[in-house]
Amino acid sequence: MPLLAAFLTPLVGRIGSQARNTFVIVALAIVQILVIIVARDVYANGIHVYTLGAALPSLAIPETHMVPVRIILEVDGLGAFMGLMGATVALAGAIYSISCMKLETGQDRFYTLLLLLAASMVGIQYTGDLFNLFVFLEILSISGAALAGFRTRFVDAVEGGFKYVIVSTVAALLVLISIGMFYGQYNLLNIAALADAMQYTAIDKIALALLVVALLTKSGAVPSHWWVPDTYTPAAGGTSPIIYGASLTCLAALFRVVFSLYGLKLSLSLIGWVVIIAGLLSMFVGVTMALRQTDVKRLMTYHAISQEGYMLLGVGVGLAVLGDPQAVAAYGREAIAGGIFHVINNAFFKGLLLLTGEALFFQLGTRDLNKMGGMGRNMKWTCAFFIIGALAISGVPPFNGFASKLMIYESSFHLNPMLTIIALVVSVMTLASFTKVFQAAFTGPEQPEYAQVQGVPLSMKIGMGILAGATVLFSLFPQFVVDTIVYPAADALLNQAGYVSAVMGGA
Amino acid sequence: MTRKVVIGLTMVIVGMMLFAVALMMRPFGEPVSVMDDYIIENTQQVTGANNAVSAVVFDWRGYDTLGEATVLFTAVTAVVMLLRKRKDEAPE
Amino acid sequence: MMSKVVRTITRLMTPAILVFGLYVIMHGHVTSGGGFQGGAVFASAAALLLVAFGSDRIKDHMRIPDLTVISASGALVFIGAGFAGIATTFFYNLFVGSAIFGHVPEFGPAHEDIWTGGVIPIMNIGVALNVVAGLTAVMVVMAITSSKTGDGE
Amino acid sequence: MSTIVTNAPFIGVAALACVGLYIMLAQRNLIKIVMGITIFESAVNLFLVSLGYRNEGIAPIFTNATGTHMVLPVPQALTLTSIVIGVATTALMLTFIVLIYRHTGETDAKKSRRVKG
Repeated sequence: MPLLAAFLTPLVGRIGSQARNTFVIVALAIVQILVIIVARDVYANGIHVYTLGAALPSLAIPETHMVPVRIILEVDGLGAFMGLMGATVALAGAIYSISCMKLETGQDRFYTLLLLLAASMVGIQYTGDLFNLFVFLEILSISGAALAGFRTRFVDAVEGGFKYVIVSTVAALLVLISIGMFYGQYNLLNIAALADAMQYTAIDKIALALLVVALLTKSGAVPSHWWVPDTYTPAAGGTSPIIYGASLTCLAALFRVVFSLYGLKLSLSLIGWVVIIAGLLSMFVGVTMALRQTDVKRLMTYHAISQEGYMLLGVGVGLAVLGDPQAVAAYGREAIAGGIFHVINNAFFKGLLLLTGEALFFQLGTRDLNKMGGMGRNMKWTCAFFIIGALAISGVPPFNGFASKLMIYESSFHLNPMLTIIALVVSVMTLASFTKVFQAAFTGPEQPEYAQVQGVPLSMKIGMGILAGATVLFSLFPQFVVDTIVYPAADALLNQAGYVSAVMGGA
Repeated sequence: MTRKVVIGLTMVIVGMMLFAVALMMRPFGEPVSVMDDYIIENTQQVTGANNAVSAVVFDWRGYDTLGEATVLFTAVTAVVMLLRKRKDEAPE
Repeated sequence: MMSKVVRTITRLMTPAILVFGLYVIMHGHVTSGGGFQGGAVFASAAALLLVAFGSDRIKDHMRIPDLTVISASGALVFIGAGFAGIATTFFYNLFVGSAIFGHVPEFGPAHEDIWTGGVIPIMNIGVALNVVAGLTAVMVVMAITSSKTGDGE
Repeated sequence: MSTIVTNAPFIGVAALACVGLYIMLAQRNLIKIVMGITIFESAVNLFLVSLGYRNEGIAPIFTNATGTHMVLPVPQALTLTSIVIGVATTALMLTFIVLIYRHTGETDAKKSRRVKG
């Protein structure tokens, strides 16, 4: 089953070059359905292993040998979960793009790249092989950069794309060097087999440092956040939430490396604190920069950085106490679950906000808040979607942002109360800045030059509606969602032994 | 000035890491080769190819090559897309 | 447009390059080489033509949409070869021991035999199509762009 | 001392990587930044290939040559993959530079706003 989704996606992307819009949507919908099937399967039956090219799918290791030779796809709770996230965001973004991109040239290539980006997001999550992960990382960065620079008539779009491709190439090369280090020592490329063979030598430590730096850079946490606003802000049409989803995918790849590859064999509290500090800095810098912005989308991207901080905080707390089973049971598991839950929540409501920002730009031709006003009357739907997203991101109680943030607050409080206080302050600041956007854009006196502005076209509404619907759904049943999909993902991270033995056959 | 300091620091840190790895890595020319020995011994029977590199590229690790072809395809699409003629440009 | 010497030598060299590229592609599973390398050799012929004759003449013969289609279909051949073994697993090498490319050599030193390798030669061809068309498309596009802005050539 | 001699290829790779990294960080010309990345990339590729070398090994291809004491095939395949990927990214980066040049008439990072490598 998992195989089908995983390799069907690149295939669909390939045919997409000659296809029209409907085909793209159908393809993404199929992917979505397959991903859901895979996820259900994984949650019901545990980790899936599929060996490409072997005589039997389940035959991971050749009989006479102790190590996996072929490439293995391995889907566990986290992979299924993130695949779900990526597919949903991609679907919404694609539907949104249909009417948004009508006026642009080069559409069929645009959709091809969009499909490839979606495929790579799923591919990264489903692979069980380090080098394969690198390959998909490259697909992701190339298609992401091209989409970011799609509007070649704007110089900032081109520069954003250029920065993205430089950053991701360097990050990918660092990943490749560390892959080489592993290969040189153990002659293995499979994540599970490597985790099994890991000696935790000095070289492994260096490789870990390189991997953490590279993947944090790529997901845009603070020490290297400078490329994020430049890339997202000018990104075309419905692509900015998808590129954002791609960053989150890199974040998940980081979790996979730290938990599944290194896992219990190293004393993680140091790495945990590094992640926590990166998270705190991201939160704080992101939100303070956001308060100063007047460009709608730029403001939102700074919030994206700040929200990423929450995820890092949650997972970092879990990481810091990983060596201590009692603490894990008491609050570590909840912290990780909170972080992961925040990932998917964020993908939905932040994607929604980015889309509304893009809708404003689409209709008004400007992203400057000072020039807007009174849009609430003409763009009712956009306004409603914006309110949902803004409330959710600020963690106002009935919404899902509150649910996941609460989990992070509670658990980080156990480790160090200061963390919780900073997180709360950031949350309040987030609310403040979105109130500002709301007032500037949707209420207030109507600007005469925008009196003719109509509501957005139908497909953009549908695109936003999917994400808004998902947000509301998650808000209504947080407990159900957490129990069915979030905790399995968190447990999958914690259960390194299970991940290993699924491939190594309990060896 | 700060820029130079940052560059210097990065260089020192990364350089030290790289040279440390180079020195600590197992001796050159004596690789650990569990997986590769298996491939060398079984390539001809399993894949029927005499060129082990080709066999690895297309058979043992075919999925990687699929990704690689996709990367190339993606880049080509991207380049063609980015350098497309724009509507506002005069058609020569 | 380069001088006459360059153009004449290009005319002479191009067929040789193409034949050599074809050899590298077709013998990829027997001797060193393969789809990527052969494809690159093939594309170098296109590069030579581009340099020698200038982008204005070349772009009438190599049109971007065609190249994209070739590139995509090459990739499709590759995936198709992967799917051929779907009954067992994706990328299962179906043709080993069958009529097409099915000879199985003994372990150890072997003579050249082009009918080996199972599905690998087919994949080689697919990849080669992908690479040739892709690289050529990139070069043509870049050449056209730079000659238009007036700083190319 | 003996490690320095035996591991000379790895040290060479590290030096090459440092050169690439320095160019990447210190240069302001966009094309030179891309060159730096390419050098860094070659270093990584060389690293991968050198990992697979076995003393006295022959190319991992079964021809008329005798012997089955071969160098490892997997790193060669990985390097092949990463070279192709490198070509792809380089093409994309150069494309972006062409576009930036078209807009600003500059390939200097400082003059065309703050593009940092």
